[in-house]
Amino acid sequence: MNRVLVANRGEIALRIIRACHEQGLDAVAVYSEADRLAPHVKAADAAVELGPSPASESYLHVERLMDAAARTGADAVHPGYGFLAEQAHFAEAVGQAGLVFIGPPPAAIRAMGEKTEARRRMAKAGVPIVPGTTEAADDAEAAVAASAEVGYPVLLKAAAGGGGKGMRVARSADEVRKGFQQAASEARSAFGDDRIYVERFVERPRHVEIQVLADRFGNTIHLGERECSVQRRHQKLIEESPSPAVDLDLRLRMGEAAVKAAQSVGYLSAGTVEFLLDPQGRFYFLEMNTRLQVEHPVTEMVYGVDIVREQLRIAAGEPMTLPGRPMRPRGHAIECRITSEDPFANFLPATGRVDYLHVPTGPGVRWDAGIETGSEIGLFYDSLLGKLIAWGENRERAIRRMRRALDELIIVGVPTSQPFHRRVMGEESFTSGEYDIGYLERVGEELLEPGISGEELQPIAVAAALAEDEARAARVPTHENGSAAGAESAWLRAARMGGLRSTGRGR
Amino acid sequence: MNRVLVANRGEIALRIIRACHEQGLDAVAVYSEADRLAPHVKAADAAVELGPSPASESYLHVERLMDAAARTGADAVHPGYGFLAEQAHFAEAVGQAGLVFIGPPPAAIRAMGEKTEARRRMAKAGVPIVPGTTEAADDAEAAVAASAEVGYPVLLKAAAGGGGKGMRVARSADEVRKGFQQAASEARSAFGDDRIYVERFVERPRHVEIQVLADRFGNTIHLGERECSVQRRHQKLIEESPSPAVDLDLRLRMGEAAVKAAQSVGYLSAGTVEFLLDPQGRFYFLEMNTRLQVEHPVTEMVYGVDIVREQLRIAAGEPMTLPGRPMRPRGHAIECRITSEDPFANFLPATGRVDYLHVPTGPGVRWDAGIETGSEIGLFYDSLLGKLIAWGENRERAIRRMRRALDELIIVGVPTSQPFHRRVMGEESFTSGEYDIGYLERVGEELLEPGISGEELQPIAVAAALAEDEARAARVPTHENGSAAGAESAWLRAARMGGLRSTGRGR
Amino acid sequence: MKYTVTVGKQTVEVEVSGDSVRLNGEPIGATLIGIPQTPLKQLVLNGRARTFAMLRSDGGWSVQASGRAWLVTVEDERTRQLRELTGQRGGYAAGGLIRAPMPGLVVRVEVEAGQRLEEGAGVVVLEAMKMENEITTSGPGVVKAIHVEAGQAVEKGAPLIEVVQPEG
Amino acid sequence: MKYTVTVGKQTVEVEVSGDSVRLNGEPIGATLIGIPQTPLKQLVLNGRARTFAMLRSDGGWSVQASGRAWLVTVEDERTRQLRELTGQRGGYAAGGLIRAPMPGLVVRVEVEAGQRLEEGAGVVVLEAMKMENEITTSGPGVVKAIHVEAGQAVEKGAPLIEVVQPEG
Repeated sequence: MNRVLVANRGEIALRIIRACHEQGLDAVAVYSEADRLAPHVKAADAAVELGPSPASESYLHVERLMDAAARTGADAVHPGYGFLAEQAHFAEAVGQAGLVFIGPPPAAIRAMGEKTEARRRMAKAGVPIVPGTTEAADDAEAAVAASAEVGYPVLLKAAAGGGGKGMRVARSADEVRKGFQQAASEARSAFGDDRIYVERFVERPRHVEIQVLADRFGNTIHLGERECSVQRRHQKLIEESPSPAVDLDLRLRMGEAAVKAAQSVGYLSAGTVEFLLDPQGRFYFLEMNTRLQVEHPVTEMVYGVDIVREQLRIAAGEPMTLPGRPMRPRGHAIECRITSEDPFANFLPATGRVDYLHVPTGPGVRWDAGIETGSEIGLFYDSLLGKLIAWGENRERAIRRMRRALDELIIVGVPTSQPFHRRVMGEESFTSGEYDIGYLERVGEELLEPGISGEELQPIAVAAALAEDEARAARVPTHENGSAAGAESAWLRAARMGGLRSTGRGR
Repeated sequence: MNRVLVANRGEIALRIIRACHEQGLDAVAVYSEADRLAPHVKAADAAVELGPSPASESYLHVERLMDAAARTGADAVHPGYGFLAEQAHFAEAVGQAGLVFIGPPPAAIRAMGEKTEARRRMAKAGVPIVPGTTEAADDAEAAVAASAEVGYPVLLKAAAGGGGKGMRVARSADEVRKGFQQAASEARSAFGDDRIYVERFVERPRHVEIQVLADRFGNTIHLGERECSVQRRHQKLIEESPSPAVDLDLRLRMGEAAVKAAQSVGYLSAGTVEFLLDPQGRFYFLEMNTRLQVEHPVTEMVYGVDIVREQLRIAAGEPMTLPGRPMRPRGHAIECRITSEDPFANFLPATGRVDYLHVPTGPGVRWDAGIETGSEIGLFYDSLLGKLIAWGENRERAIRRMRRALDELIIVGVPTSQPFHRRVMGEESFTSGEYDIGYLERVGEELLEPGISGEELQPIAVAAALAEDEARAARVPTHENGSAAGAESAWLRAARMGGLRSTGRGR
Repeated sequence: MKYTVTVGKQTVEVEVSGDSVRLNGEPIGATLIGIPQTPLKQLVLNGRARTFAMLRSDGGWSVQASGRAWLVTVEDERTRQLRELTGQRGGYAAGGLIRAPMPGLVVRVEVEAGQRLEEGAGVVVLEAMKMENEITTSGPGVVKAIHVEAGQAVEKGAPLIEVVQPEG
Repeated sequence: MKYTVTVGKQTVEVEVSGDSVRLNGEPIGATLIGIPQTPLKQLVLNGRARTFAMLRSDGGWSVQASGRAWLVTVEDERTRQLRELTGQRGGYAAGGLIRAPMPGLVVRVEVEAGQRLEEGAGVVVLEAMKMENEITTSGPGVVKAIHVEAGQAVEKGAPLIEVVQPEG
């Protein structure tokens, strides 16, 4: 294995290219028209343009990817996350072309990808699962019947789903009927598969997941848990490791269950077993993500491990470098996902150009991002701009460090979730660790109070007055920066979103 | 202790301000006229302008510093490194004003600051020292006589010195005479004290130093060693932890000696005991730096400790949070000092403005810097722009990571030592770990071959031709960036330095 | 010059003459310096430095602080008096027109012309970045006009549905 | 257009016509795109992307790669022929004049007018950033003129000492 094609974009493509270089491997980037100037393209040893910007014509286009690999002499393919990462047929295509797929075997992807089948298997393997149907519901009325049997509240879930797409909670038959249509429609457009199944909705659970790694030498290990309960519409926003709700004993039990789950499907490479953890400390298998996870850095920071490089070693047929015995986490790490969404306008996706970027640095701070000054933010792909990760000797120190890192971050040109994260880091139920999956629903509104605070008002007003005064005195445009005209439009749109908020808001 | 005045500038001021914020303390910045827009000013909760740019009228001006502390209600002072950090009279002035000095007691500073006195004390305390004079030499001839007694080669050292200033190696009586004048003159201008003493020069030694921490509860511990043998004129350029030459047994013995040294002067807070380590594994006390060290981050990364926060705790009268038993380093960390010096012009100091800065990010990379886009680089202070630190699971991985981090770093507007570091990271005696204090002297010339390589030539030539062609087609200036005219001058000066090199070069 | 500065619903008076600055009549120490090669300016206000990204816009400034951009209007007395006379204001007409808050694809129109709506009723489902977003009303009303249909791609700010006050 | 491109002592020919580019006669794939709001440009050369900081200067470009700035001259055939006729070249007169390689304070002048010097002899000690730097000759010579004295502050490029060929 000498040359790895990275079949992805954004921060994760850059993450994998860096790991290749650190492992002494060449990296081949692929890119769509929209990504010509993207950081992952600049970082790679070779770069191939796949096609137009829509993912279906670029990052999801198996044939073009395989062609790019052949043309550049790549002998392995890393799928990253999203796009084709959990498509067994892609893993197969890679294998059939004689290349190494850096991930689990297609059979393991398939076994875990079909959610009802996965739950059946896990139940058989002795991994605890949430009660629910083992077959997809034929239609809304079948879902209503199943819900009555499983017991309300229920969760409607796409069979092919993941990442929160095609999921709805329902507390009554009516809600099941409405949610079923929405979930099915989303599932159809996202996965081309609208099968929906029903399971018991666990109240006030935490989302806690276990990182596993398995090599070809029979070693399957876990690297403890990640707490991912700060979510919005099942999309994770903040993750941390360790979880404030998991002690050593629970970590070992959950870790064992996760290892069992992985072994039961013949797993290889890195994967994540997601659990719901209830307030009584009971945990239920949710699903297994058969790929690298967005939030893998928090685990890396507390365990001192490079998960992507372990993936590369495992794919090359080498044993992993980690000991078989359970490792001990050191300190605490938190990740905030910085997305191009405006938290004060219901997290609506925004577009623009990054006209200036100031990255937080210093001790214990990690920034994994797919943007730089000059990057265009469009709507073709997901809204993740970058991940800000802070490590500290303990949770309190990690939170304080994240605060100052968020205070240092400057992204000019597109609204982002940055101010949301800054507020969470000062919010009492988060800082105390007493939160669950309903966190955002309970505190979101108060947290995202859109008005300006008295403390902020005066400096901002004084700055504007001084700038105006200077501009009038000079009678010339005051921006230092030559092409500010272009910048202005994108940025003003953001500043003006308040106007739009008064007429319509998303839900 | 609620509000800390940071009596310093540049990266270390920012480092300390960040630690204050992470510790829940307010931070007060001070700045000279030249530093009005410096990052440490922006980061602080309050900022006081001290005076004009020369250090004597700002960062070295005790009265103005004490006044700034009084005006802002600071109750503690952190001196950083350099400037007043090792001036006992400053520590005393802080104490007399009723404020906490975040560092060792004045008596400890004094005991270690006078180098001959320190060696006498260490010999008495049972810490191994290099043979040499115990009194300063009256004049050049006295130094010649002393040298004959100690045995050539000898090292001439300023009594008040540190950081390589006022130091000369001499291999003959003639060299002693010449070096004595230079060393005395440098010492006089740097420290106002031209006393010079003579000691045996240990051949092919490594510079290995031990980090110590001591609190008011009788705990004095060490955090292993740092290898600092890549030096130029006694200025450290690259540091790493652990040292490739130190095994567990040697680490414990050196650590014990360092703890003994610290205890013998009643040490408190963070300090560093520097040793020469010879090829046979014998080590000799060199000096103790009674302050935070530039290279402290490599220790922080392998021990998972925040040394500055421990200093804050100790100063506040709290016990440190570290265990008494020797801690075990995890992985390997390397630091490259990025200075405004042109390695291809004999490391001559350069000036300019940072017109663009792209910071390396991603896993295991730390950037502690005092510059940002827009920063002016002058000649008033030392040439350290920032420190790039890479951590890896082992030394090989740390080196590979440092390579890719150096490849990512872009500083436009002033020549820096970046390309020097990039070459060292690929140089065989460094990568094998087989190097000592003579490293740069031996490999420097070959390493810094100034011509362009065939590999680099073609892309650069093609880029220039395409840019020229586009510029001619457009018949307008091609830079995207409005105020490039100002940028041009500073930057072209750098590109043109080759012209000056042919007429004169520093030594 | 004396300026009336407005951020959202809040207003302060800032008077600038030479180096002396007054905030709501009180003298303050304040300087503003642009940072070269960036859209940033550093404000030092009463001995504390802060960094804002600032861009000029019609009648004011867009000021970004801690990741959030505020539209700040700065008016001198003459402009303010003029505006008060003509009754114009820099705000953004809300009216009964519901616009697309982001670019996207119309998945469903959930209302018909003439339909009576409660506050918060869903009117259009818009898909963006693979997520469905339901656009809702901000008050009760009656659907007057529908400007889009399912399958149509819309720009941000495009009119979707017009709602009028219910009669009674 | 055909360009002669010179970096240091090395020269290559680059021919650009529309989208087609030749390097020393061989066709290559090459595109250059500026990155907005930065002095950077991205070159894609034969399927590999590289980032350079580029600024135009008289008769060429300053191209910074991996932390090092190169002065690159780009000449078309007409300019090159003209230069060859007149014998001018973009280089920097070395002559016998030793200039200050950085701004600093003259600590000592170590030579006298008329003094004979070996190659590498120290002539002036300059202090900058608290470090003493000895300026040395790049060849043997005789001191013709001294332009500075101890205690004097000098700018970068200021003439320090003039050295001429030794006679014999």
